[in-house]
Amino acid sequence: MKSLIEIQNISYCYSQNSPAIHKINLSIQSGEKIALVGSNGAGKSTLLLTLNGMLEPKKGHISFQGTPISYDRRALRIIRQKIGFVFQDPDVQIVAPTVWQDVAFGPTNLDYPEDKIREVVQEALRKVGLEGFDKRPPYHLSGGEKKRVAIAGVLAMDPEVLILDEPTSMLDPAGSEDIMDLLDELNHQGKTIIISTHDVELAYPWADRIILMENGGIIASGTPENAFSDKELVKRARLKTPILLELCQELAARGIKNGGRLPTTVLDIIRIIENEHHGTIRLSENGYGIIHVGDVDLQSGEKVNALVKKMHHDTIGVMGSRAKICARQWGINPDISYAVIDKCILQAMNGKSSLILTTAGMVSRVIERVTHFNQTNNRSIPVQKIISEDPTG
Amino acid sequence: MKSLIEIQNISYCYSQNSPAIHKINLSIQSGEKIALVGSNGAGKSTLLLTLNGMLEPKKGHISFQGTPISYDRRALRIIRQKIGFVFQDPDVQIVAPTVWQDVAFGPTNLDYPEDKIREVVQEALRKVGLEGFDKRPPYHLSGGEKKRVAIAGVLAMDPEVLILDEPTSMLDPAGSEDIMDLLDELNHQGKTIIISTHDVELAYPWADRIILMENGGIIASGTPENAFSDKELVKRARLKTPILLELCQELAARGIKNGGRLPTTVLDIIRIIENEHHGTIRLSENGYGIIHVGDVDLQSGEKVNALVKKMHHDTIGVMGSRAKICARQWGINPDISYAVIDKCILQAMNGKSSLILTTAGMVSRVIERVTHFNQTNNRSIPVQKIISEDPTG
Amino acid sequence: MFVHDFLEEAAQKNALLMINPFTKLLLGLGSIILTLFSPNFISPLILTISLSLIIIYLAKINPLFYLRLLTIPLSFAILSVMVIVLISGGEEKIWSYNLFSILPLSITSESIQKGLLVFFRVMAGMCALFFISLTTPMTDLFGVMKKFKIPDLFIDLSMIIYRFIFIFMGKAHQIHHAQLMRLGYSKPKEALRSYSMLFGSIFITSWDAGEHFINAMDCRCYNGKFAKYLDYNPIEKSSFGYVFLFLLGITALIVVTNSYSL
Amino acid sequence: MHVMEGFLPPLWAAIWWIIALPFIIYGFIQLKKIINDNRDVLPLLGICGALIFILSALKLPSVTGSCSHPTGTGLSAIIFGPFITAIIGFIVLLFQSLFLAHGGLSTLGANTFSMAICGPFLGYYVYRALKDTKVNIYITVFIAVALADLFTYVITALELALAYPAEATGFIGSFITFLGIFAVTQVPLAILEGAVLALVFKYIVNI
Repeated sequence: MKSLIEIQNISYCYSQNSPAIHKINLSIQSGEKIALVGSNGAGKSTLLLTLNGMLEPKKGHISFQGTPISYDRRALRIIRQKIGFVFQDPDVQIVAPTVWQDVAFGPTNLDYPEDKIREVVQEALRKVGLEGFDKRPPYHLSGGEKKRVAIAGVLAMDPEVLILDEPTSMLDPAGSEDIMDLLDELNHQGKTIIISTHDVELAYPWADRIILMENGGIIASGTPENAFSDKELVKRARLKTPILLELCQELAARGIKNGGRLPTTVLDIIRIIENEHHGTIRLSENGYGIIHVGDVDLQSGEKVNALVKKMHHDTIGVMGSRAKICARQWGINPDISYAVIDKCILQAMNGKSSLILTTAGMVSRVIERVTHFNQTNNRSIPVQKIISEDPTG
Repeated sequence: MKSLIEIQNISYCYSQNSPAIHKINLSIQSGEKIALVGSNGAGKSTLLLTLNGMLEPKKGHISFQGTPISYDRRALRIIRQKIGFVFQDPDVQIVAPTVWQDVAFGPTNLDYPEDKIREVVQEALRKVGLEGFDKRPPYHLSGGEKKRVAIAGVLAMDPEVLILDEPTSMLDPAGSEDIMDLLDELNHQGKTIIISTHDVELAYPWADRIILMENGGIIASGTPENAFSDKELVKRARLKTPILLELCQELAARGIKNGGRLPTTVLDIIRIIENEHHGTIRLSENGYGIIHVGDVDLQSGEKVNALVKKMHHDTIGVMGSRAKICARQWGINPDISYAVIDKCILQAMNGKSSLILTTAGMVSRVIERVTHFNQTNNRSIPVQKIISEDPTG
Repeated sequence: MFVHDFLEEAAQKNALLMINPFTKLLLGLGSIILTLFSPNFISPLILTISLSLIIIYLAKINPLFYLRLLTIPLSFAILSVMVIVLISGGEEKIWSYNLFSILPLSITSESIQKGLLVFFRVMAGMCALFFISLTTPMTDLFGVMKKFKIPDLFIDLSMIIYRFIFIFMGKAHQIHHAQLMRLGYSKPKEALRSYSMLFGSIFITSWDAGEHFINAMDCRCYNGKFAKYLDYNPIEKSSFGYVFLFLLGITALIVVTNSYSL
Repeated sequence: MHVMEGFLPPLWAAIWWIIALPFIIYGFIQLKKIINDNRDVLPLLGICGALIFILSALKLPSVTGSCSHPTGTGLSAIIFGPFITAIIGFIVLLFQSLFLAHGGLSTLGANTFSMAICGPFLGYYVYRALKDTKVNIYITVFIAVALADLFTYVITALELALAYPAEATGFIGSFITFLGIFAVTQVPLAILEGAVLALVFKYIVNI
């Protein structure tokens, strides 16, 4: 596969003395979800800033879609349109007096005609779940909303790659999950996503690939399981081992095998322990609970509410920002809004039924994930799509 | 016990429309380690700002050491000296152009004589581990160092209570641990510590008491285990259940008992699982590893290095900021610097020996903790103090 | 343009940081005064060279960085000196022209002499200024101000401005970057809009910051006082002696070359 | 437009210092009064000073590119009055000479007089005069700021001309020459700064 961004041996230094990043090699594929993980000062932000030509490396080459980045104005315009960058502090990114004006900043600079600007701004605000916020002044928004405005401002330029520096710093757990969910959705829609973070618990379950950075260099690159399982490297990067991985390592030290794959969720740990017990853990007497999945764009509030009433679901989960908005509008109070699929599987294994509300693409993902779980674990948890509303009423 | 701070039925609102906090009752004892936990906008910061008289509640009463707070200048000065406040963003708190001048800001305004200022500043910088930083300008410091300067600036006024608003936001894991360690040390020295945070993983193992806040009110107050184990409350507060607690709940749902106390560390989970296995988990053949504890103030670098060489410790842990500095000076590279005691116990149970370096008061705490663990779990992990250096040479 | 270009940044790391600030100020201010009273370009030229050598070799300032600094005064100096050369006049005319028949321009040996003097006075003066700003951080100068009995209020205000400059500069830098990434400043009209958004945004955030700042100061019992830091290394006899000798040497040079002309 | 270190002969450097000092001192006395009434103003003034510094440290695109920076003092004069601006401007100019090598120490008096005293005074009175007329507030800000900027540059040219009068045409000839040469950068800059600050004003009012 040809890589989307190819970095060869780049170095950059701010002052004369010490390089901020040093001899970095990296190749990023289209559609990846990458997390750069490292402590403050490890060089994460510097590396990200070189990706869209904001900083020109002193040595080495960067190419995007096979062409080396050149640093003249014209070329930079194209690169910056294709690689969107969201800053850590939304306050530095949001400069216009209203949300609409701010999101329109990029498209205006791209010389879009007026009605196209309207359209892309509308669409970007819809994607981040901020419809109707057009006229609000950004100074009165919450931290999470500001972050969304910042993301919308970049989405409005329709980039192929989205870079986010510490996307969840300053956000509370609910706000962080919303943002990470949004990033998942965007990735699902085909955007390549690169984030930097020092939060290992966040990066570990989210990323396809973890790049550990320390002192201006990359010290590991691989699946989350591999990157974090080398204790020496994690220590060198001044990070913590993710709790679940640490637990798994402690279990392994006590002779409990983890069965190949390392755990990324509570579900995985439970599986390891259940495995060890060979069925000493009791199963629910009523067998497995059922998992229903509904596409919010194909349903109406009444239909879903009627279903909820009829089925007595023990758990209602929502995935994605649009689904959350619909649920709120329909007066449905979801029980879970993060790690939804895994939690519903856990529930199902305890004989409890659940309903997952989400948007088109994600429905098939839920079904895939449950089917995959059933196959690898020799289970038979039922998963069922809610049938689209009959158009004739 | 008479409470240090007594809050009765206070409310405060910034604008006419909605109160930021509403009918809060709370009583804080001397020497407590309290974490206010809630999502952004739950009213944590507002509540904290009323504690030292920065905000005057519209209704209700606050008393400190039995006397109601009065809001004239003179009384406020006394309250603010006794209740130190560390803001979330150290950039707004650090006012002076050098570290020394900034830490001396409080004492100068308290009209201390010049040599007393020198002394308290020196002492405060020593406590936070920033000796020798006197002349540095704040913009040259890392985020963690700035936070320390902010804390030192408050410590220099010798407060009885230390309030910290989101002490670890923006800090990386190593930086966060350093700060939380420092807060532990200060608490050990008798200071009452109150923090606000939305990081449940941080608050859960650290606090003596958790106060859950939501929408301007307190919805729960109790031990971390109790406050977080009510799923409904945690959901209402828009928070996550701490991973270990969630795991424990899942285990419990599968019939694995947790033996009374809920787990706060990986060690606790391991214990629960081991318990379930009734000894099916194999113990190390060489029996328990030994835990050595050394007081860095009573040791010399050579002595410790000689010991490390002789004993072949599998793990070296340091606790506290002074111990970290000493270890660095002595060229010792510690393996662990957080949750040190628990990790060493885990090591010991695997037959591996360890060395813990720390300062005076904490030595006895290590021994207590291990002894307590031995008693409650019917183990016999040996813990041994390194004998102080012979003064005659 | 931003923090990394500040001379202050280099000063915090220069090799002469530990030398007493009075000694350094004596050299810098002394050179400025001697430059001003030089009758011809010779001593300013010598000062330009020797101060540059001191900055590069003793203070260990990166030579490339220093050379880039020298270009800052250059354009102003060249433009202004050209005017002086053309209008000053004199006896020995080398070239003359009457612009628009009202503005007589001429180049004379006297005017060249004068132009050279002004040019090197600017260069030497700037080198002396560079010496002060590259070796003596502002934080030390606050202490010196206190010693010279400059009113506390003035020093306090200066210290607050100093502190805020670095906070806002960081912010301004990031906002500017963020705007560039969304293709701001790409056309003159857009640039105007981008600039006003940048300034407006800094203005709003700084007003906000001001409020927090006052709160934070109140939390530490602010009573109108700032701590003054007065500890730096004592004046060393040797370094003070060298500075004294250097200035004495330049004075002698001025006296000796007093009557020299091109 | 800053006069560089070493450019003014000692006599003129001293004269401008002597002229600027009374303004600075009177500004300082006013400052002290304000602070005694309300000590919370000090940080606000600090912020204002830092803003002026940053405004003038950002390079606006200009024809010749060098040493063309907006002065930023116009806005401060409108908000705090001209005397307070004199003292803040003085500190900012000191920092500019030390941090950015714009200006100098011996020429600090001259620079203070042109940038922190003359410009702000004119801007302030223009603003006061137009404020209560029917002129649109943004246009008022634009005119006040642009005129303050232009006046600063005229005074600077005056300072240069007084120090280096022309042989044939005397002070006037030299003044016109300096005025003409620096007009290339300073006139567009004044208009630009006026426009930007008027927009900033609009921006702030909108929030």
